[in-house]
Amino acid sequence: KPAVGGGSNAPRTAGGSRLDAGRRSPVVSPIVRRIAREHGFDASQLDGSGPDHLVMRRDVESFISDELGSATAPAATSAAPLARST
Amino acid sequence: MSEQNFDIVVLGGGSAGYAAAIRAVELGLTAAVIEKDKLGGTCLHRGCIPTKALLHAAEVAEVSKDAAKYGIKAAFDGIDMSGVAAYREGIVSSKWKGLQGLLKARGIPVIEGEGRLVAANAVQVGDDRYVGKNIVLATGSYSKSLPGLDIGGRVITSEHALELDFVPKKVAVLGGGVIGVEFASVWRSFGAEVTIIEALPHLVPNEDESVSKQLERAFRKRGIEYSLGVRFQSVTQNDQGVVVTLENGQTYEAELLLVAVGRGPVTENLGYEEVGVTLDRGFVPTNERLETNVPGIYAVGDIVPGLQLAHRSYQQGIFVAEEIAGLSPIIVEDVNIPKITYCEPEIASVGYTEAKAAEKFGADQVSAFDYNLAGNGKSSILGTTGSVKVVRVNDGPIVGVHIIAGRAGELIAEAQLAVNWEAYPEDIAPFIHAHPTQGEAFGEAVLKLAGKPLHAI
Amino acid sequence: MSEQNFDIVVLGGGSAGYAAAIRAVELGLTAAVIEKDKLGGTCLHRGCIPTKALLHAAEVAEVSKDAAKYGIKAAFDGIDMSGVAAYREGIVSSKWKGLQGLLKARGIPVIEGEGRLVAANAVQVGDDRYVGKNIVLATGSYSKSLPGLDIGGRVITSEHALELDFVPKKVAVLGGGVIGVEFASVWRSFGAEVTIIEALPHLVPNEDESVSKQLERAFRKRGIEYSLGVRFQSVTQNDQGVVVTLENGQTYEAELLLVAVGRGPVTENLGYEEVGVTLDRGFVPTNERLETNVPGIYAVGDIVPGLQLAHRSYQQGIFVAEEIAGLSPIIVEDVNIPKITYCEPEIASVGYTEAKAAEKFGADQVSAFDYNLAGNGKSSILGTTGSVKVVRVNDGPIVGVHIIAGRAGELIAEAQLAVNWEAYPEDIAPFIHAHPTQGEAFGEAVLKLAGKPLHAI
Ligand SMILES: Cc1cc2nc3c(=O)[nH]c(=O)nc-3n(C[C@H](O)[C@H](O)[C@H](O)COP(=O)(O)OP(=O)(O)OC[C@H]3O[C@@H](n4cnc5c(N)ncnc54)[C@H](O)[C@@H]3O)c2cc1C
Ligand SMILES: Cc1cc2nc3c(=O)[nH]c(=O)nc-3n(C[C@H](O)[C@H](O)[C@H](O)COP(=O)(O)OP(=O)(O)OC[C@H]3O[C@@H](n4cnc5c(N)ncnc54)[C@H](O)[C@@H]3O)c2cc1C
Repeated sequence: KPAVGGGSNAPRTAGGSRLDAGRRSPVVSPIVRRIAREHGFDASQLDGSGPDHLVMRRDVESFISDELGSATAPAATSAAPLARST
Repeated sequence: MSEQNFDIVVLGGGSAGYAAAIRAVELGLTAAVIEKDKLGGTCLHRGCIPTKALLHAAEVAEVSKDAAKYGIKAAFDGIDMSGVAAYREGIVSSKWKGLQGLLKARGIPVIEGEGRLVAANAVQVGDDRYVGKNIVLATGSYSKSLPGLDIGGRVITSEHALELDFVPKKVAVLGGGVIGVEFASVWRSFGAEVTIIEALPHLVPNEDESVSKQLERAFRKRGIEYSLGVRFQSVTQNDQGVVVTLENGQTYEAELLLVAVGRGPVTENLGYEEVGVTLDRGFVPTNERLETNVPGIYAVGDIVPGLQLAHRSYQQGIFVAEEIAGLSPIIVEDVNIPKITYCEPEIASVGYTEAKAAEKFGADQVSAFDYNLAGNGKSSILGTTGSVKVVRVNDGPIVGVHIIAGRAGELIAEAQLAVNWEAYPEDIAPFIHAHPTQGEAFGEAVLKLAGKPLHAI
Repeated sequence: MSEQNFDIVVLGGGSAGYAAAIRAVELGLTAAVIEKDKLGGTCLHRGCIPTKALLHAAEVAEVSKDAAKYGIKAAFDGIDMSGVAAYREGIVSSKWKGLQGLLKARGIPVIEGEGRLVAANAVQVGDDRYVGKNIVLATGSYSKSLPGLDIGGRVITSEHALELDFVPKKVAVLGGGVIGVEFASVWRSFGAEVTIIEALPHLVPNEDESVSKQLERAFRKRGIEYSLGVRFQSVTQNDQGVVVTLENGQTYEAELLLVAVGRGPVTENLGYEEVGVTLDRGFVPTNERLETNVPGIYAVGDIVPGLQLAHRSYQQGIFVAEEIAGLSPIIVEDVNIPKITYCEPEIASVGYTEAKAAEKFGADQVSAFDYNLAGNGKSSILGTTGSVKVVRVNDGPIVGVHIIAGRAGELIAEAQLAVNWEAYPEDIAPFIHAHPTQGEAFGEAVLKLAGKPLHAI
């Protein structure tokens, strides 16, 4: 069994993390970042359930369903992919 | 007797070691690399690069033999092993030169000599002592054998196999893992009769079973023989060749026996245990941030239990430098690291096999679709067959991708991002792959899993 | 005189049309496809597939010629054009059979015959009327010429060029875009002398300028001649060949002239204007949801202004079916659709060129890094050179990727995801590409843009 790792894709419960404006959790998936952005918050303000607080998709999705009371669709079907004006 | 001080002293200048040093100096740290042989290590000199040169020569041979199928008149006339060697050596030496230049430009001293860990913060090379605020162990691996199976004469390892100046008429390969099937593939293309002996029930036993089975079929068609599920017992050799005996009494005669049963860690007699570093069957266990049980001593690359791959070594080297610099890099689990086997047809995979995904997430929680390349235009044009299997969690992310096909290796990059970024098939579906590419097969499998197949039912 | 009713009537059975029909029936709608020639259209019968077969035959020829470099003894002995034709036709006919089976299995009627739009909700074929709640126009494109340049005799288009049963000794190609450079590349590999005539200052003028320049260098090395920046004036032909004259008086003699100056929309005399569909220089303008000015009439594929690519056609076909079904699919802008040019070396790109990105985001807001494949092990092994350029917005996403190299086509799939998902280089950086692959070059460029180059300075 490799020394690194901890089953990041497992549907572990994400545990009701709240937004914290002072927090800077790591986010590495642009999809995860976008789902959060489309729901009006910054994913890095969640306390991620991945290794080292990495914000996983499940964290964003459970925040949305628990706190915002809406279901998430896969990111791409929810909106046009870009508003590319910087 | 001199002493020099660095932020990081790296023992071993292979993929893992030099990557750590490069990243360290980028972050403003000082680093030195201690290397007893050649910078670049196994991968550059005895591993990835020279084997892939042989495999490309094998591909050229196959293309030449098959040219008429495509309307090209070409007469294949055998292998010129000195030409193959010149090509292989040319690639290795130019990459080696480039790598040396890279470290030089970065101002990283590469200390020639055999190092020994003499304290939790020091490596000794001859009379000289290199003291580091942190130590990175990166001493790599060597070709293992089995108990009672002596390497020598006609019983060889991959190091020797790489440098053979002739094509054996008949060769036996012990081990149907990556290295075994790659050499089997090369030798077959070069005209040898090849038999692979694998104790487990399948070739490439770490891959998804459907991939193993397809490889077995493809190898059988290519005339590569194999024995599966029966263990090796013994080998004898004389002037004429070797005789390999399996536990069931079956024997195989050949000119040579390649032993490709795995790679062991290079950790013996290097002072590791004396300084207090715990070893586990020779490997160096670490925490998930690659630190050993001795604070300040890290381990990277093939000596760390898990996948033995050059890009994992790079990743771990970079990770450790960033960790020491306080950057808290993210962890990439072994399962999410892509693996390529460069035999013909190639195999590429990332994430969980279908069986492992079912185990992990529950069989009723996962779906898989295996897109047959018979439906893929570009693969037909290339004359290759195979499939792309995508495994998803239902209403969840893609957790595994398993490909077998000529040129499959390049197709795994996209899958690596999908798996590591937790993409759902629905996220990828709107972005139709360029036509005609082999990558479309991944697209078709994904479309199917998203409930909207295009060129599939 | 019969009348049949469907949810969707699709006029034209090319990539765009059949994709719309397939997606429609998946969504529970009824659909029919009207096709006057062969299901599959340009791409399958006269475009993507047969050209890529020729290009692969060309690759086989090159490999055979170069075999000695890799230590393989092979004597190249010319091209057997009837063998090439058999190979090409074999691929096309097997894909055609597969496609017919696919629509049949889906229960989609394919009506043979020339259709004409006769009402906002009806297409007429002979005596039969096909009424649709929605109509999808998908009549595709044809090879254009220039004013005063007549096709015929030794002045040919790609349709004719595909089917040539000989290799011309000397050939002129008018147009240095995708189709022109692909045929130039094939013919050169088959032994012809080739000259490309392009009015714009560069070959493949829609690509990043650095890619165009590298292609020009590579073509020059291959002995492909070209004239850039001077316009075609006239051509004369006789029994011996053609003489092409440019506006500056320069003349070129050749056996044949291939006219590859673009593709025009097939929209004339099909009833479009009579029913009120607005045309713009023959193309069918639509809103961003692909509906024409007539409600209920949609247009997809090459007749819609923009990129003319098979996978854009698939995407638009799927999009329109989903739109009609009320699914509100996401829009993919043309700039984010990958493009591949399959000449040798191949070109693949997605997103903005460096120049366009500078225009759009401000020159000081973008950074680019062009990783030279001289540093990429797998490319050296394959004997190919080139580069991978990645363009990012500073502190922002990757907005363009531009690749030139042998086998570049497969490398764009990953870039397509990165660009469409607005990935930052920092998002990709932790996931080190499998070694040794050509895809590592994209990884290296990304690492550099993330401020942490590995095999680069
Ligand atoms: C035949 C073969 C093919 C392979 N193909 C691939 C492939 O295609 N893709 C892939 O990803 N991986 C491949 N691998 C695996 C890859 O080569 C290894 O994973 C990688 O080289 C591990 O890197 P490392 O830095 O941990 O160790 P190594 O590359 O083994 O480097 C360790 C270095 O440490 C030096 N060293 C050891 N002890 C000392 C000491 N006491 N003092 C000083 N220096 C010391 C050694 O000389 C060596 O240079 C292949 C391996 C083999 C054998
Ligand atoms: C030489 C060449 C190479 C190409 N290579 C590539 C490539 O590698 N990759 C790529 O992505 N693209 C490539 N293309 C472009 C690609 O072929 C087109 O983008 C694609 O075929 C467009 O699809 P479509 O459905 O819009 O039109 P088409 O494929 O042209 O299909 C239109 C169909 O409508 C039918 N039709 C027209 N009028 C009527 C009517 N009145 N009644 C009934 N049927 C009618 C036609 O017979 C035809 O079958 C290439 C094109 C050419 C010419």
